[in-house]
Amino acid sequence: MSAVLLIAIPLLVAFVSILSKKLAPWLLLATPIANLVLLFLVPTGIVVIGGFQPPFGISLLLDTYSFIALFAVNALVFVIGLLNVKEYHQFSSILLVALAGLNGLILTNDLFNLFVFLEIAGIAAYLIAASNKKPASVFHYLVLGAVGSSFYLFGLIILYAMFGTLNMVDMIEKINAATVSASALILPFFLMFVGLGVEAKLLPFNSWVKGVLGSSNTMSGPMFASVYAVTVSFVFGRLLNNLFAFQGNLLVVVVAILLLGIALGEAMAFSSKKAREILLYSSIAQASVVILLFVNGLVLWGALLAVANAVSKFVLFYVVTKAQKEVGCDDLDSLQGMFQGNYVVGVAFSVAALSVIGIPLFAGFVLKLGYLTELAANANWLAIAVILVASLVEGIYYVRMLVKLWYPGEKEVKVSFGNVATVVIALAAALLLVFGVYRGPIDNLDNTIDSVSEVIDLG
Amino acid sequence: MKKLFAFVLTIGLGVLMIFSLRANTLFPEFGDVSIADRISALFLDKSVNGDNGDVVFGQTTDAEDGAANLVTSIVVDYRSFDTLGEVTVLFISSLGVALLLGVAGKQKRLALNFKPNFMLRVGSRALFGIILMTGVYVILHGHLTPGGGFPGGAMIASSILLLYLADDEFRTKVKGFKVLESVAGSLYVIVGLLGLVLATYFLQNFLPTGTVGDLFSAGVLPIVYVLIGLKVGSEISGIIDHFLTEGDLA
Amino acid sequence: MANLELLLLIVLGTGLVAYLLTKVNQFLGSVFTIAATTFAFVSLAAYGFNGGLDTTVQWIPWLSFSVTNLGFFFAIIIVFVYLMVSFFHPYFLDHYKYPSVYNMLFLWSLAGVLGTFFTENTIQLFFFFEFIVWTSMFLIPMGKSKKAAVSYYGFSAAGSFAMLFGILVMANVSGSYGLSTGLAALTGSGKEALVFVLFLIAGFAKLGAFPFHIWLPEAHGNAPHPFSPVLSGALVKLGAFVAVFALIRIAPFSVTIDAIALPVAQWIVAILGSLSIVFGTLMAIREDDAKKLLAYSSMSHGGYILVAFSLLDSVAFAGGFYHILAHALASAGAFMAIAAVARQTGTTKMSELGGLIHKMPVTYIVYLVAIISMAGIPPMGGFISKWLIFQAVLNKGMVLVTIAVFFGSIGSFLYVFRPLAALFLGQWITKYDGQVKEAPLLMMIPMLIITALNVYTGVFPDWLLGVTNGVITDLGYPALQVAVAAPFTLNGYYGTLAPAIISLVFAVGVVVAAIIFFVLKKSRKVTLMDTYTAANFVHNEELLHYTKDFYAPLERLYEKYTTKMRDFYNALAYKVKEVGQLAKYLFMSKFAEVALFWTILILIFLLWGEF
Amino acid sequence: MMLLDIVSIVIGALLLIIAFVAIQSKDLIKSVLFLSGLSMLAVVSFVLLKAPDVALTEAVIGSGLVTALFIFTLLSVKKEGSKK
Amino acid sequence: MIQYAAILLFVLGLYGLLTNRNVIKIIVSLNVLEIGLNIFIISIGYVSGGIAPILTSVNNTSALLFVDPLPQALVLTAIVIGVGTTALGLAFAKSIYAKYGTFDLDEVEELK
Repeated sequence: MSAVLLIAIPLLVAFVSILSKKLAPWLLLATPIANLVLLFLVPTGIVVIGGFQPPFGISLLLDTYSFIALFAVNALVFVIGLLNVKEYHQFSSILLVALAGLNGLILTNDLFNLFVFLEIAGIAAYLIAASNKKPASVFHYLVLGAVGSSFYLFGLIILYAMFGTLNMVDMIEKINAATVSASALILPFFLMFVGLGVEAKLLPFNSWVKGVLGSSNTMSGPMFASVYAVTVSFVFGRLLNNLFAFQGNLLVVVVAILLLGIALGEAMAFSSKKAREILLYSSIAQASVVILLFVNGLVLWGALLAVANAVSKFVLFYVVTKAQKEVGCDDLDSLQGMFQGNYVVGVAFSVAALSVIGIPLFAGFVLKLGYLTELAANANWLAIAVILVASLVEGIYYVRMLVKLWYPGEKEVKVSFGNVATVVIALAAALLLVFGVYRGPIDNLDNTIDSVSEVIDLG
Repeated sequence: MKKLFAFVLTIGLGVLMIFSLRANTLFPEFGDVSIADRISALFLDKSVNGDNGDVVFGQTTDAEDGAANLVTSIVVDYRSFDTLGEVTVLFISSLGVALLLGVAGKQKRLALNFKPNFMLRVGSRALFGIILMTGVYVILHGHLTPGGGFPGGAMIASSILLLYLADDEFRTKVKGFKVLESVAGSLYVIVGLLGLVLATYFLQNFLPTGTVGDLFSAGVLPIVYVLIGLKVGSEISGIIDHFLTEGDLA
Repeated sequence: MANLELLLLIVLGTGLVAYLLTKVNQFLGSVFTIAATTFAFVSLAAYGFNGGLDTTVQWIPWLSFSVTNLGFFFAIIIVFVYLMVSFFHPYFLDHYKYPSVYNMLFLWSLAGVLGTFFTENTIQLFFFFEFIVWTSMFLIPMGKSKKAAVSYYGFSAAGSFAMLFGILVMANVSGSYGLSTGLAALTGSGKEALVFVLFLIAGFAKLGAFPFHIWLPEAHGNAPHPFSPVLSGALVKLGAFVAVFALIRIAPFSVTIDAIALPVAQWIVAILGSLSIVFGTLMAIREDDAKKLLAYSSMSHGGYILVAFSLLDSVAFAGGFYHILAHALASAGAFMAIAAVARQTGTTKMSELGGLIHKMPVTYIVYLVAIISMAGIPPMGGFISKWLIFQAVLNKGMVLVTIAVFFGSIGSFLYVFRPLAALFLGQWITKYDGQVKEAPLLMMIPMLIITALNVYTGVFPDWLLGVTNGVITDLGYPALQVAVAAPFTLNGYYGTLAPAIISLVFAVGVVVAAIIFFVLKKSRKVTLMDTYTAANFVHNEELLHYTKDFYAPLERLYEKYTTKMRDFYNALAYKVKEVGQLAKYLFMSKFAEVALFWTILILIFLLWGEF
Repeated sequence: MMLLDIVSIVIGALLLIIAFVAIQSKDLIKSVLFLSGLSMLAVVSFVLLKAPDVALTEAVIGSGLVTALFIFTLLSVKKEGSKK
Repeated sequence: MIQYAAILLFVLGLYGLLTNRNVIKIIVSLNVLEIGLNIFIISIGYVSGGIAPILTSVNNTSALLFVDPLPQALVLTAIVIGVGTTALGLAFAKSIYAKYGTFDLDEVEELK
C-alpha cells in the first residue's frame, strides 16, 4: 500500500476505460470511492518512487495537509460524477485523468513533476471546459494555461540552474543555506507565481475565468469552481510555505495583486446580473483570500477555507447551472422564485451562500473569524480591512441574489433538481452547518497542521 | 503603433530578464556549469543508491540502472514517473482531439486536392516500411543510442501519416489504435505496480539490469520504452486520423 | 429558566418546533410562538429582576455569558416587544409566502437577542449580532419590497463588520476576547479612537442614525406589518446598546472642550445625534406612508438616545435609558396600531384612509397614547425621558444640540398628528363600507397592555427609574435622585418633576373635555354631498381631509435636499459597480493578451533597477 | 571554440529572424512553414548543445508532426472555404 | 549567446501572443515560445567541452565530462507536452472555425 496508488489507480482505470463506453461511467464512480478508502489505508509520509531516494528520484508527500485536500477532491469528484453521469458520460475518461492529475498535484513533492501534473490537470480542464460548447473561450483558456505553465517551467529551470535540484524540500534547504540576495529570486519566483496564478484565478492572469465559468454547465461549473479551485489552492499553499520566500518588492507586488483580486473580484461580482457571473467573480475573490492567507503563513486557515469554499461553491454552481439549463438563461431576474417548489435545495443554496459570506452558524463564519483573528494577531490591518469591506459587498449581492431566488417575480419559474441531486446538495449544506456549529475537529487540527512545515523533511 | 509598443515592451522584458540572470551570482554562465553541484551528477555516475565506482561501457553489470544512454536512464528510470505523466498528457490530448473532432455519425476522409499517382503510392508503401522499421529500431535501442519511445513512436505515426497522404481512401482502424493505446498505457502502469509488488517501490526496476551497452540490458527500461513507443505511435496516429477525417456535418 | 444558556437553547429549539407546527397548522404554530415568547419573557423577568439568572453552568462550549444590569435592561425590553408582537402572528401569517419560516426565524432572532445582551465575549457579541441580522433579514422581504432586505442587510453588515474590526483591534491590544478585559486594556493603548469610531459606526448603522439612516424607512416601511414593531421597537436598540458601550466605556480622546466639559468625540456624537433628530423630523413630516413616517420618527428618537448618552451625565443617562424604554413601548404601540389598520384595510397610505375612529376606536386610543408618548407630552413615558434629556442638555449649555432637541420635540407634534388625523379622524372612506371592523381580540390584548404601560411609564416612573439607576451606577455614574423631595418625584437640574400630579391635571382635563364632548354635544353629522359652501356643489365623494401636502409650505423649504443621502449611497453603490465594470474591462475583456500584458508589466516593474 | 561561438551567434540570429517572420507573416501557411524552419534550426542548436536525444525528438515531433497537424487544419478549412 | 537568443525567442513568443488575434498565429506564437524555452533549458545543462551524455565503447568512463542530462530529459517531456497542447489547440481552432467560420478572434467576439 502506497500513496502512489491514489494516482496510479485513476490512471490505470482511465487507460482501460476508453475501451468500453458503457463501463466508463461506472469506473468513474468507483475510482474516487476506491481512492477515498485507500486514503485511510495508506501510510502517511514520504513516498519514494522508482526506488531512488529523494532528492534524486521523484517523491510524493502525504501528510495531514495533503490528506485534507485529497479527501475533498476525491469526494467532490465522486459527487460531481454522480450528478452528471448520465449527461456527460463521454467525459468519464477525461474526468478520471483529471482526478489522477489533481491527486498528483496535491501529492507531489517534486517541482518538475508538479509541472507535469499541472499540464495533465490543465489539459483535462480544457476538455472539461469544452463541454460548454464555447470553443473560443476554451481556446482562450488553453492559451493562457499553456503560457502559464511555460512561465512556471521557466522559473523552475532558473531555480534548477541556481540550486541544482528539483525536490521541493531540498530546494528550500538549499535556498536557505545559500545566502542569496532577494533580487536574484525575484525572477524565478514571480514566473512560477504567475504560472500557478493562471490556474488559481488570481486577478491579472485570470481572464479565462469569465469565458469558461460564465458559460459553465452542471459538470464544468462545479469542477472548476470547487475541485480545481481547492487543488490549486493547496498546491499554492504548499509552494508558498515550502519554497517561495517573498520579500521586498516581490512581496509588495504579490500582496497587492491579492488584495486587488479580493476587492475587484467583489466589485465585478457586484456589477454583474447573471447568476453564474456573480458566482465566478466571487470565486475569484475567494481564491485571492485563500492565497493571501497562505502568503501570511496561515496554512491551517487557508486550507480549511479552501475546502469550505469548495463545498459551498459546489452547491452554488450546481444549483445555478442546473437552473440555467432548465430555464435557458441565468439572469437573476429570469430565475426569480425558483426555490418556491424546491425548499430543500433553496435552503441548501442559502446555507452555502451565507457560509461564503461568513455569517454565523455556518462553516464560513468559524473560518472567517479564525483567520481574521490570526491576521489581527499579525497586525495585518490592511488585509483585514480589505477582506471586511469585500465581504460587505459580497454579502449585499448574495443577499440580493437570495431574495430574488426565493421570492417570485412576475413569471413562474420551475426547476426540478431530481432526488439524487437534492440529497447530495442537502448533505453538502449540512456539512457546512455542522462545521459551523461544531468546531471540535478544527481545534484538533490546529496542532497537526501547524506542524506540517516541520513534517516535510527528508527523513 | 500598438505592435511597436508591444514589441518594445516584450523585448524590454527579455533584455531585463537577461540582465537579471547575468546579475544573478548563483545562475551559472553559459557553459560554465558545475555538474557536481547538481543532482544529475549522481545520475551520470549511476550511484544514487550507493557509490558504484566507474561505469564502463560493456563491462559494468548490475548497475542500479543499465542504460548506456544517460538521458534514457533519467527519462524511464530515475524520473519515470514524469514520463508516465507525459504519456498521460498525450493520451488525454488524443482523447480530447477525438472528443472535439470526432463527430458522431458517418466519418469520411478529408479529400486531398491532389491525386496521388501510382509511383507515389508504391513509393510511399515502400517508404512506409522503412520508416516503420526505423521507428522500431529507435525504440528498441532507446537505452543505448539517442532516441527512444517518443521519437520512435512518432516515426511509427509518421509512417502511417505517409499512408494517409499517399491514398485518399486510406483509413486505419481507429478502434485498433484505441485498444493498442489502452493496453500499452495500462501495461505501463502495471509495470509500475509490479515494481511496487515485486520490489518495494512504484515503477522500480525489478528486472536485472544486465551489462551496460547490451541490447538486452537495463531491466524494464526497454520494455517501458516499447510500451511508450506503441502508445505514442497509436495516439499520434489517432490524432492524425481525426485531423484527416471529418464528420458528415452536412 | 434560571440558566440563561438553557433558555437560549430552548428558544432556538422552539423555533424548530414552531416551524413544524406551523407547517401542520398555521394557527397552532402561531399560538405556540406566543407560548414560546411568553416563556422566554416570563423566565427572564422572573429570574432577572431578582438577580437569579444563572450563567455559570456551561451548556454550549466556547460561549460565556454574564448578566449585567445594562444587558438585562435592554434584553427585558426587547423580549417584551417580541412577546407583544407574537400575538399578532395568527392574523398575519396567511399573508406571507413562507409562514412556517416566519415563525421559526422570529424565534431564532429572539434567541439571538438573548445572546447579544448577556455576552461576556466580544466575538460572541458579533456572532449574535450577525445572527440577528440574517434571521431578521429573511423576514423583511415577506412584506412589500424585496429591495428592503438588501439595504437592511447592507447597513447592518457594514455596522457589524466595523464592529468586528474594532473587536479584532481590541483583542490585539488585550490578548483576549473578554468584553470587560478588552475595554479595560484599551485605555491608554492609543487605539481607543479607532475602536471608538468602529463601534460607533456599528451603533449608528444599527440605530439608523444620521449618516446611516437610509435603511430605516425602507426596512420598517416594507417589512411585514407585525415585524415593523420588532424592528423599530426592539432591534434598533441593538445599536443603542453598542453605542452605549462606545460612548461610555471607551474614552478615545483626552482632549475635552472646556466650555461644555465634554470630550471632543462625545461632542461630535452629540452633534450627529442632533442631526439625526432634525433629519428624522423633517423627513417624517413629508412622508405619506404611515409606517415610513414612524420609521423616520424612530430615526429622530435614535438621535435623542445618542445625544443623551454622549453627555456623560447621570441625568442624561437616566433620560437616555428611559427613552429607550419609552420609545420601545411607544413605537411598538404605534406600529401595532398601524398593523391593525393595515390588516383591516390593506393599506398604510394616509392619503387612502380616513375616519377609522368610527370602526376601530380601540386602535385609535392605542395609537393616540403611543404618539402622545412619542411627542413627549405628559402624561406618557416619552415626556419623562425627554424632560430629563432637556435638563441635561440645558445644563451642559450646548446651544446647537439644545435647538435640535427642542426642534425635534416640536416637529414630532407636527408629524405624529398627521397619521392620527389621516387614518382615524376626518372623513370616512366609503370604499371600506361594511368591510372594516375593530381588530380581533387577540390583537387587542398586546395593544392594550402596551397602552397601559405607556401611561404607567408616564405616571409612575419611580420604580422603572430605580431599574435604570441600577444600570447607571453599574456604569460608574451617580444615580438619579428619585423620590427624594417627595414620593413620585424626580430631580433634574432645574427643579423637580412630579409626574403623578401632572398626570392628575391632565386626567382632569380629559374628563372635562369628555364631558363637553359627549354630554354637552351640540354637533350634527353632515354627509359630504350635503354642502353649500361657496356655491360649489360636490358631486362625488372626494377625499377632502388634509393629509396630503399637509405641511406643503414647510416642505418646500427643504424638498430639494431630502434625497441627498439616499443619492449618496446610490452613488456609492454605483461607483462600486463602475469599478467592477472597469475591472472587467481591464482584466477580463480581451483574450490572453490582456493577462499577458499585465504580467509583462508587473515583471518589468519587478526587474527594474534590481541590478 | 571560436567556431562554436560564431556558429551559435549565427544560429541565434537566424532563430530570432525566422521566429519574427513566422509571427509577423500574414499568410498562415507561410507562418507555419517558418515555424517548421524554426524547429529545424532548434534541432541544430540542440545538436550543438550536445543533446542528440532531444534533437531527434524535436526533429520528428516538433518539425514533422506539428507542421503536419498545422497543415491539415489549414487544409480542411481551405476546402470548406472553397465549398462556400 | 544561444542562451540569450532563447530568452529573446521566449519573449518574441509573448510578443506574438500580444499582437496576434488569429487562432493559428496564436498557436504558432505559442510554439515559438515553447521552442525558446526548450533551447533555454538545454542551454542550462551545457558544459563547455562536454560530450553528449551517452556511454559508448569510445567514451566509457565516467571521468569524462558529460553535459547535464537532466535538462535534456525535462525537455523531452516538455516537447511531448507541447505537442499535446498544440494538437488540442488546433482541434479547438478547427471547432472555432466550424462554429464561427473564421480564425480571427476579433470576428468571433463580434459574432457572439
